[in-house]
Amino acid sequence: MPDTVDITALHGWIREFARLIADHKDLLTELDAAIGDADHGINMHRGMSAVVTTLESESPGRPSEIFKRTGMTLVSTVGGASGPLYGTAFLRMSAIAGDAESLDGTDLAKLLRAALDGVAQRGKASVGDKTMLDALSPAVEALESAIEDGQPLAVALGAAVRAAEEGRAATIPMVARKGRASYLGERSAGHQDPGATSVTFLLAAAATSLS
Amino acid sequence: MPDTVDITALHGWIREFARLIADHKDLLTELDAAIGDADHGINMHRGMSAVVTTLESESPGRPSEIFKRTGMTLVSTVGGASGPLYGTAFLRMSAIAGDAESLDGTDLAKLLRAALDGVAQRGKASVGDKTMLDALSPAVEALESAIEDGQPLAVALGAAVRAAEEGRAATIPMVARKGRASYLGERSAGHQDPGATSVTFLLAAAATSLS
Amino acid sequence: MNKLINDPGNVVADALRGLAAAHPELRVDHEQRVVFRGDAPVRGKVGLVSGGGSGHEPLHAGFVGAGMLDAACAGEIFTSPVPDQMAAATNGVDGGAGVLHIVKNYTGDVMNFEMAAELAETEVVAVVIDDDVAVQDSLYTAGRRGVGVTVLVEKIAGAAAEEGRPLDAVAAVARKVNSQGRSMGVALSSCTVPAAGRPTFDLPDGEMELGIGIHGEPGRRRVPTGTAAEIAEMLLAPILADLDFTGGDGVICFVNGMGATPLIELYVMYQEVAAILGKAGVPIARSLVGPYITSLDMAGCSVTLLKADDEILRLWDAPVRTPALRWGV
Amino acid sequence: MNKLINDPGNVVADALRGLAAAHPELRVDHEQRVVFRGDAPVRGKVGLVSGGGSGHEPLHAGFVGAGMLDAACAGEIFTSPVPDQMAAATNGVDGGAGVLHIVKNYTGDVMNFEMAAELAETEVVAVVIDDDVAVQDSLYTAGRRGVGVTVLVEKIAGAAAEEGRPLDAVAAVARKVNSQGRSMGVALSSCTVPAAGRPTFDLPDGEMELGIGIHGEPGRRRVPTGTAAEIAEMLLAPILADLDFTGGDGVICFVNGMGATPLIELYVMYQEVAAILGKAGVPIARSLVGPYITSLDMAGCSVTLLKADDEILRLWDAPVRTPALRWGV
Ligand SMILES: Nc1ncnc2c1ncn2[C@@H]1O[C@H](COP(=O)(O)OP(=O)(O)O)[C@@H](O)[C@H]1O
Ligand SMILES: Nc1ncnc2c1ncn2[C@@H]1O[C@H](COP(=O)(O)OP(=O)(O)O)[C@@H](O)[C@H]1O
Ligand SMILES: [Mg+2]
Ligand SMILES: [Mg+2]
Ligand SMILES: [Mg+2]
Ligand SMILES: [Mg+2]
Repeated sequence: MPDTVDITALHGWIREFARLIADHKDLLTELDAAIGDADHGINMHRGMSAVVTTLESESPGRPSEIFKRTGMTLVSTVGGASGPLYGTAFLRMSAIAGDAESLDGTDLAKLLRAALDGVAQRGKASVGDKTMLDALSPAVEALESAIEDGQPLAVALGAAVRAAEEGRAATIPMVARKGRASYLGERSAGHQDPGATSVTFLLAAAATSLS
Repeated sequence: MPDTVDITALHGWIREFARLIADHKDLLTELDAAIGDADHGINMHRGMSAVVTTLESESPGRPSEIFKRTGMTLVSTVGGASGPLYGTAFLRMSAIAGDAESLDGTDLAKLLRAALDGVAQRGKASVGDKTMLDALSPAVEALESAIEDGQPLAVALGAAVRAAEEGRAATIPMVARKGRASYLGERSAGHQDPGATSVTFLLAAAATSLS
Repeated sequence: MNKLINDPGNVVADALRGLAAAHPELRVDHEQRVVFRGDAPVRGKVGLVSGGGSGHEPLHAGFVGAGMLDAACAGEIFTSPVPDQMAAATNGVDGGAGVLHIVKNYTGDVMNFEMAAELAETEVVAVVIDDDVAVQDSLYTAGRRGVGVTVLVEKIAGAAAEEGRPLDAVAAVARKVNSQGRSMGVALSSCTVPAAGRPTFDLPDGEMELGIGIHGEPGRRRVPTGTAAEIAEMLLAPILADLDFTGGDGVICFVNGMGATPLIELYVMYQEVAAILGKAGVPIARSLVGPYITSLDMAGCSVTLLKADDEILRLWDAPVRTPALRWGV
Repeated sequence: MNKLINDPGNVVADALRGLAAAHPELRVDHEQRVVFRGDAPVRGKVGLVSGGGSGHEPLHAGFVGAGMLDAACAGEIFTSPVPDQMAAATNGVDGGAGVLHIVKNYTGDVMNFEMAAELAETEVVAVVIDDDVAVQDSLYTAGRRGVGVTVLVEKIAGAAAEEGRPLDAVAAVARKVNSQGRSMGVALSSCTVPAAGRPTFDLPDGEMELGIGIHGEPGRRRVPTGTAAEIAEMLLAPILADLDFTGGDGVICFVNGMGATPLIELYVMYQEVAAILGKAGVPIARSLVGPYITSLDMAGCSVTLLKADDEILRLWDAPVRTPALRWGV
């Protein structure tokens, strides 16, 4: 049953996400400098470093626990817009994960759908507003339909990553309507959204670690 | 009697001094920038412009009056160190001039000696402290001895100017002990003193206008 | 980057230690980065909590004290604090009459304060400040930013709370001040975030950024620098176009320095602002001139007008005793 | 030069108009450029007059009011006012008990105040402030410059005058404060005099001018920039070497911003200064942190220590009500 995601794999996912954030900290900050306040990479790196430390010392044994610790740590350490948004995403995944010891593809799709809904609620943004939603939303849809079609998890996650990447690219011409970039009005067009970029790393980390 | 200085000549002296200051405003300010606060040219120009305006509108008819209006206007408009110093110099000349309608060489030497004493008292500086005294003092001495030797005023004033110029040059290697330049200690050496420069213009103006 | 700091990562912690040392009348929780009134919680009084990213000093911690805030949360430079901080502040100032959150309208601040309110153990009402006319306001955007009016709300709502008014009434005063206040700012130089180490934006000599945000967010447009009179006109025109300030009891006129602009220039600006208001028939009832909501080492200023009435003026004049604003006590 | 000004030649006049508009409790003689307490002259009280070149705001006009100065004379930027101004100020604050001149020790200031005293129609005593340890003091030089201690003298002598002490006693307090106070400053950037239009000195990135004067006069030496902790050490070492601050009733510790340095950095500095004083066994009795004696748009700070005793602390704590310092009233 290669499509079962156990707790070790989930630890790997979070660590891999932290690694991608660390590696691309400057990229994220530069993207944010263009249309925001030049801290997205710094914020996410501070948060994910704290998460890695927490998970190492506490080593949670259940999916719901690992997501809860991740979400709470992000809420407590990131601040700004991305702290509550990523925090809410992981806390919603934790709530959905319930007592499960491991997850399958269908579970994973449900979790990410809950994360997406949480981000949308918290941020009151819609697809097209030039936010992380523009990468996360198509990714979740791609994952859901691939799983529904009975695709193996690896294939389904691959499709999700591609959808996220396309969504990320689609943010470039958009005029921001939410977040700090919205102050720029028309001047926000022509720049890739930092949050859409970091959330694409979350999907990429899943594809690497969960299948 | 070419050696009699009348009121018209004295007006000419002040106007010529004002002209030299105006022409060398930037030089004086630059010299002050190096070892002071970059305002000597601005200060003297503000003051001498005001003096010219005052003399034009009031047209004082006696030597004591012209020096008094000049001194008081300088005191009231220049500020900084040079205001009280130049002001005192002219006010002392006014006091010595008494009721005289015109001046001869001996009078002029006495007046400038009084001016020198006034500056020294007011500023509590000595020759060698890198101030206007270093040009004014040798100039007064040269004037006195030339007049005592019976030289014509033109010759005597020429000697005074040359002495002032030498005194001015002598300030270059000096380490300042008075005024703002003294804060620099050893770093004040190698720069010509702004006040010694402006007072040399006062003597040069005399040589042009009084003989 | 010439700054009086140690490790760029420790600026906020170091500054809070300095604040605590210089102001023994305040209590600083260095763990949570919350600055409390020394006597918090005040029994029976509505607690006032604000906070936001650091770098805007004296806002907010400089406004903690009798007649103003009960606590301020300090985030990283230009980054909203986290809900844990706001929850700790909220619980720490809860005197039994509930707590007002004064939140500047930035996505991060709004969301973090929302989560804090969910975590807090007492009744919380939040008032969101959005006075910056440089930003287009609409239902479909993040809305206007909270800038200069924040200072006025903290003072005026603080006085209302000090009078013993209930939570709803204090919140209503805060909302009234926000609805009657407008601001606009200009940058003459960029700020430099210590951790970034270089200016947030390039501003060639001879140009200025009109409508700048307090985090160095770009403004409405870049224009050639002007005289103080011209700049005052550029700042006031959109403010006066947005709200009718005539009639009523005059305005509180607040000319704010961005951090690197000396007071002498602010007085020059104030004079031009006062002249324009005089011509526009807007009487000035009270004034405030100085650097109160700054943007690190940015040069520039902002102008805030608040349409006042009897109640607002009385609360403005009420005693206040904080590090940065102090009168009547 | 990005400044909020109109004609560079009118900066002082414009700023005085702004000050007058923002502070109706003061009376400004725009002709003579003298700022008076609204109720000057105060019958039977010693009058306090200070003044100097402009560009150091809030010094001196920001310290005019009850408990501090009765009048301040504003010179051109960085240029001493003229005797006419000081004489007008002196005559205007003469309440029959004589007038104290508080003079910063610069050749121009000293001479202009001397001439003013000769012109004035009342008894005048002058106290010359010379606290800057960056400058070598000797009988044969112009002596130390007057810097941060000026603010403390104006406050403390102001309180003594407000108490109704006679001229000699007020002068004695001022002299005591001057003799027990020491300062040292550092520049992280040059200032720009508006009329000059370019920085007074070149300071490459990564260097600072240690021992800077408040007019941008060069300091003791140019050194590589350091951390706040290192800078605090460089400023305090010569101060502590010059006077024994241990024993007694602690110090008033004043960390001053030069005009373009934001408050957050001053608090970082204060923290380091407090730490060094703690190690040196010098207790801090009172503190003051902020831009109070500035140098136009220069970045940097100065540290002033005043060895306090009971009398000084009581006078320091006494009520003061001025635009820039206000407490106890
Ligand atoms: N209302 C929102 N809904 C969803 N995502 C948002 C919203 N506002 C901002 N974001 C995301 O947050 C990112 C910025 O995060 P970050 O820079 O860490 O926070 P801040 O803007 O507070 O500095 C943006 O690129 C965007 O993707
Ligand atoms: N004590 C003094 N005695 C005589 N001359 C002095 C004294 N102090 C300064 N000066 C003269 O004044 C000049 C500077 O004048 P100025 O720049 O106008 O005043 P300030 O130094 O106040 O800016 C110096 O170059 C020096 O010649
Ligand atoms: Mg950001
Ligand atoms: Mg000078
Ligand atoms: Mg941010
Ligand atoms: Mg000068």
